[in-house]
Amino acid sequence: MESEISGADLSVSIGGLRLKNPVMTASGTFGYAKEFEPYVNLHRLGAVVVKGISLEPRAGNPPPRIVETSCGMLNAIGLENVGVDRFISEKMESLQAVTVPVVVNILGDTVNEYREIAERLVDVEGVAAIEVNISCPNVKKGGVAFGTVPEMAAAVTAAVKKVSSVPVIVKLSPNVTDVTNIARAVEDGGADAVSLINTLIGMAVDLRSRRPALANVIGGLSGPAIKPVALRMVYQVAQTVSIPVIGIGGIETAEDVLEFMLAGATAVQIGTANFVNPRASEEAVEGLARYVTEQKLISIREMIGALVLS
Amino acid sequence: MESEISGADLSVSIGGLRLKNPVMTASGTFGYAKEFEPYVNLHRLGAVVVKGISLEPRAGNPPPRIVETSCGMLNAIGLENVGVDRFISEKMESLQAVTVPVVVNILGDTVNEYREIAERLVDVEGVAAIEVNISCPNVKKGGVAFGTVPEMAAAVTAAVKKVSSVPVIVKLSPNVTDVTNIARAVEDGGADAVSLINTLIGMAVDLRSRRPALANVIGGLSGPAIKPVALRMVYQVAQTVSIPVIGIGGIETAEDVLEFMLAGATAVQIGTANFVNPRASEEAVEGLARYVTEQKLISIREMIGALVLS
Amino acid sequence: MSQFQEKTQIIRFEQLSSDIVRLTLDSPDIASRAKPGQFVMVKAGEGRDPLLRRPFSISQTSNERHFQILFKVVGSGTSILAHYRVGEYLSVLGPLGNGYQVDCDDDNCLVGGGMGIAPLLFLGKWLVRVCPQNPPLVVIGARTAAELSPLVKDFEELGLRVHTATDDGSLGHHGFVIDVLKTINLGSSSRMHVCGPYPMMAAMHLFCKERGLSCQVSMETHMACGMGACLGCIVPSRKGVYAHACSDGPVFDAKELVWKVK
Amino acid sequence: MSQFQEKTQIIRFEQLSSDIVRLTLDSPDIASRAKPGQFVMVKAGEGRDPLLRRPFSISQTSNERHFQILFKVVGSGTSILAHYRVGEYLSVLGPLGNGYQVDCDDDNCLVGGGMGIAPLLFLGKWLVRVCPQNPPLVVIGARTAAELSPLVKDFEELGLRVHTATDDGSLGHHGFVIDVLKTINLGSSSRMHVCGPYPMMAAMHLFCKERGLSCQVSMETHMACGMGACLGCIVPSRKGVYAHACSDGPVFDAKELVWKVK
Ligand SMILES: Cc1cc2nc3c(=O)[nH]c(=O)nc-3n(C[C@H](O)[C@H](O)[C@H](O)COP(=O)(O)OP(=O)(O)OC[C@H]3O[C@@H](n4cnc5c(N)ncnc54)[C@H](O)[C@@H]3O)c2cc1C
Ligand SMILES: Cc1cc2nc3c(=O)[nH]c(=O)nc-3n(C[C@H](O)[C@H](O)[C@H](O)COP(=O)(O)OP(=O)(O)OC[C@H]3O[C@@H](n4cnc5c(N)ncnc54)[C@H](O)[C@@H]3O)c2cc1C
Ligand SMILES: Cc1cc2nc3c(=O)[nH]c(=O)nc-3n(C[C@H](O)[C@H](O)[C@H](O)COP(=O)(O)O)c2cc1C
Ligand SMILES: Cc1cc2nc3c(=O)[nH]c(=O)nc-3n(C[C@H](O)[C@H](O)[C@H](O)COP(=O)(O)O)c2cc1C
Ligand code: FES
Ligand code: FES
Repeated sequence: MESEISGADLSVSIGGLRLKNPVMTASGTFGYAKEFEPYVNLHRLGAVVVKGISLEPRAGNPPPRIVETSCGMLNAIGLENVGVDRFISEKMESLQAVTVPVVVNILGDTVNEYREIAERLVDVEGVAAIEVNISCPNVKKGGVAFGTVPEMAAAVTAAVKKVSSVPVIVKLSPNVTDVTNIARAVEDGGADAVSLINTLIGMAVDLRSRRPALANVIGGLSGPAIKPVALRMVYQVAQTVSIPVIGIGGIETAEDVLEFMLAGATAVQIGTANFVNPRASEEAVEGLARYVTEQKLISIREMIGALVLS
Repeated sequence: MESEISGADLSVSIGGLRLKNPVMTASGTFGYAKEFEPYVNLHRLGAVVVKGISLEPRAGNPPPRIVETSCGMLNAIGLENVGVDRFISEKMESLQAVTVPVVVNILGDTVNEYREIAERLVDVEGVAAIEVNISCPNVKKGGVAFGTVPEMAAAVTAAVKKVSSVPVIVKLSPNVTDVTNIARAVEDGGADAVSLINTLIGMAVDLRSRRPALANVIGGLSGPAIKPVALRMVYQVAQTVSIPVIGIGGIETAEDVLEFMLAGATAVQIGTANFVNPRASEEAVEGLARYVTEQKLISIREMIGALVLS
Repeated sequence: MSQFQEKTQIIRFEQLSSDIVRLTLDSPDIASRAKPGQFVMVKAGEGRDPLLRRPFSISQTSNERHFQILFKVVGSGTSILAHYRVGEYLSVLGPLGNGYQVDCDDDNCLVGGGMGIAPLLFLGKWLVRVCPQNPPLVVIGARTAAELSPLVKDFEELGLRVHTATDDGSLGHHGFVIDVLKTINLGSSSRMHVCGPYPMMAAMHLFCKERGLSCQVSMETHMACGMGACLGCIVPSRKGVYAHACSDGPVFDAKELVWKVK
Repeated sequence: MSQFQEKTQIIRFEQLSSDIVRLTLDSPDIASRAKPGQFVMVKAGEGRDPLLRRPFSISQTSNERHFQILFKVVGSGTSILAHYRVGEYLSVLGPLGNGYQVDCDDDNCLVGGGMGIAPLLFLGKWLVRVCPQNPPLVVIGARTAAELSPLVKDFEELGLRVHTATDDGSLGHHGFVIDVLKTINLGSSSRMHVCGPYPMMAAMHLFCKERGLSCQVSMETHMACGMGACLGCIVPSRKGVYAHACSDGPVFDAKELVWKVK
């Protein structure tokens, strides 16, 4: 198997970052990678994105934090994380041992917080790129999410970009009327790439207790259920911006990856599927290699945006 | 069974329209009702909403128009319908024979078109209410959907309301950043009730042909997959407006209906589930009656907005 | 109206080839009312994935209480259906659609390809009973003998002569059914009852048009409801822009449709 | 690290009562490495509904190649699992979590309620083997005799004496396991290994705290991944705000947790 597929050219480039294949893991769904070492040959992945990091440690939301829905799940983890300083001192070492690019996902309450985190990550060995999660509420603007207002999204992007020495990927929220507006704004703000989608805002009710199923009442919907929305937004954004687009949302298999690439994605991230099948990411890489070989493609890059419209 | 549950008070009121129970069928998923006569005792339903009617007949989109997705489906019917005049002359008669309230769903390209359709429906016997689908593109405003801009949504509402003699329900699009803004605007525009959600915009790709799975490329996502998004929006809107809210999205069973009512819905509509189980609406009514009896409720209305927050 | 939503019990399970299965279901309501060319909508599994019912032609009825569906495993729904066992129940909606129009004075000719043969078995049985003086001509094709042989046997048991074609030549003519038809002397009152892949039906339409023969085709489309409610199942038509395969069809006079020739 | 994702074959299926099932799975990797208190994540069905794996305690191992899970049908996942048959395969992830801490010098005491008894069977077997001089005390309860009896038998086969309680009084004490414990003279070096519904574990925590006894509890939470990646499975903890049931637990020293008393 390995030898049969080794010839396939799966490499792609994301804003100057070369990935040996387009399969990344999505933030918050792959821990700090080492959790998956028993199951996955991490070196075979395109890149690993770690859980969102804030300036200060966050405890996250009270339980219950997750609930299953039809072909999906809601989470209200509440961005539990150790904070950027402990991330650097405690988590980076094991991440450095992984010889794939590590993308650090960051989040904040204010533009300054985003910038500050990005500053502390400068020159930290092993950080290949920064992914900016702009789905968080802007506490200075009454809690409106950064990712829902073009100006705010652009401002966060520009602030992070200014201090960063690595490519900056901006992760878009799908909870907007027109995602292309936001994509254009972050491109103008200097983003090297966009990734999308983050979770759709959803809710579940437990009829027996007549309470919300999540302590936080609302949460983020992910998994196969959201794939059609994700594909549509990736398609729209890929036609709008000229920076690379990273597709996210309900991706489980190599077939899913290829569908997102046809719609315009240069790379993808696998999220919820890691919980169901910890080997999903590696199996997707294997499937891509088989596809490139079987279809006699010169490179997987031929698939990017190659959707046939009649 | 019938006798055991006949005592349960399931009635609710939607802007002056009294329904004997909260279970309606969603536009575009129940034909003109007579298609379901072999399976359903139509008289037992709260109301029936018919397929969207435009001023002129529309042929709709080319095939393929539907594709299944995980726990959901995409449709791009393209609003195929016979137009308001033929609707009145050809379809109303059999609808009149159904002794449940008939809600006519209307759509247009311009504010004037909406008004014109509403005018033609004035005094048509058997029309119990009008549901205004504002998810359509406004051709005079570059194709931006009416339902995504508060002012446009309010204008359509006011125009229809002005000429109508029956309650006007405005059906909200979920493809917006803040659905409460739109809900507030249509309430101010005079809506007697809001219904939500219409479908989420989505897309599917057929890897084998490398083409979009729908001829129209994008379509509307419905079914259990979207239920968490629908519940969240119903909950948000019910806390925002004081007119009744009709919940729609992924509802299949009495349990689903009760969850939407807890979140604040006064009534609900069952859509895609009718395709899978044509008896879904009647079975939901039966389930509600059992619930009211078992839980010893005085009325199903006790459930509206009764979500317990800790 | 005579349509039913029923839990039907599986009373026979036949694996006709590696990927072709035939189920016999117990449903007096559906079996006693079904006409050849009609179909049923079947729910595969109890869950929400796959969500929608799947359409299958009624491929035979017997004793006024059993009917069969014959299908090939092509995706998630059919693969779940292929794992059911005798004694289990399937939720079925039907009989749906219009069915083939039959006249005993015509020279009826059944032309089927692949799984399109399914409804023709029912039609063949029906014609043998209703028009015993004028048994139909049968011309059927498939990819290989493995797929075709069990179906040939069924027609032969009805006492019908069967002409065959296979893509690989493993049974009958090596090629298309239409090639076989061209070698047969067809009377001008011949009526073709066709079901198969789109290109085959398009070719049959042209074939019949040239010869002035009557041609009925059964159209496959994506269906969500099967009963005229979703408007998903359209086919381009000469009467109006689109016809609905589930309620106006699935059987159409080929002349009424707009054919896309590749 | 020694965790595995495997397709394991079902080699035995036991219906212990109307809604309780025990599956014996063939997995040398998991069976040979599992410790009492650890769990596995099982995928019910092939489809996407239900989507996530379900956590189940490892309730026994044997021959270094078989292990068992014991579960009650409470929803869609368990109901699908209850329809599997011998010979079929289940995708399993494990062994996961930390397991019970055992010391042969302690007076080990197994306290279980309902399906919480599952991991205690494994622990009992382990203790009988590892600490043959000091067999554990077993106090278990359930709703009715029908649920409890098959499990009592399993402990008795290990040569252990079993104290029982049922909600309806159909077997043993009519009431809670904790009532039974109160009638037993427990030494100060007793170590409680508890698994059961939250209120029972909260009560056991108080019981042990008052008496200065060591108390280990196995916590049930909603889990998406079972391996420390999703951060969904938290329990309020005195060390830091939250602990993660799948990776820090599921077994905790009751003193380390924050208990919510109703
Ligand atoms: C009126 C009618 C009668 C039919 N009779 C038969 C028959 O007798 N025997 C038989 O083997 N097949 C028959 N088919 C085709 C059969 O419905 C599809 O093979 C089946 O739905 C595939 O389901 P799946 O879940 O296994 O495949 P999927 O995984 O869903 O998809 C596989 C393929 O099946 C097609 N398909 C999926 N869903 C539908 C749908 N709702 N309607 C139509 N096509 C769909 C898709 O285009 C896709 O290419 C008939 C179709 C129609 C419309
Ligand atoms: C570490 C651990 C060990 C367990 N061991 C056993 C055991 O040995 N035997 C046994 O019968 N049960 C055990 N459980 C509980 C078991 O996981 C649930 O009963 C099962 O997940 C229910 O699945 P379902 O699809 O049938 O129910 P659902 O229809 O999903 O829901 C029914 C109920 O189960 C709960 N539930 C659903 N999903 C999960 C999940 N992922 N994690 C936890 N709870 C969930 C829900 O709160 C709900 O109230 C254990 C749970 C944990 C966390
Ligand atoms: C449990 C969980 C935690 C997540 N945490 C983060 C996070 O910290 N930062 C972020 O940008 N996205 C986070 N996400 C969103 C995912 O990265 C991804 O965008 C989303 O889940 C959609 O992809 P999927 O359908 O493949 O899961 C999280 C998702 C889940 C399910
Ligand atoms: C095939 C189909 C056709 C629809 N047509 C209409 C329509 O004409 N007008 C409208 O307002 N909504 C239409 N809808 C949206 C539904 O009424 C409903 O809002 C949506 O499907 C969500 O509910 P569900 O998940 O229960 O299906 C249609 C939905 C489907 C699936
Ligand atoms: S399948 Fe729904 S209208 Fe034909
Ligand atoms: S279950 Fe995912 S972290 Fe514990």
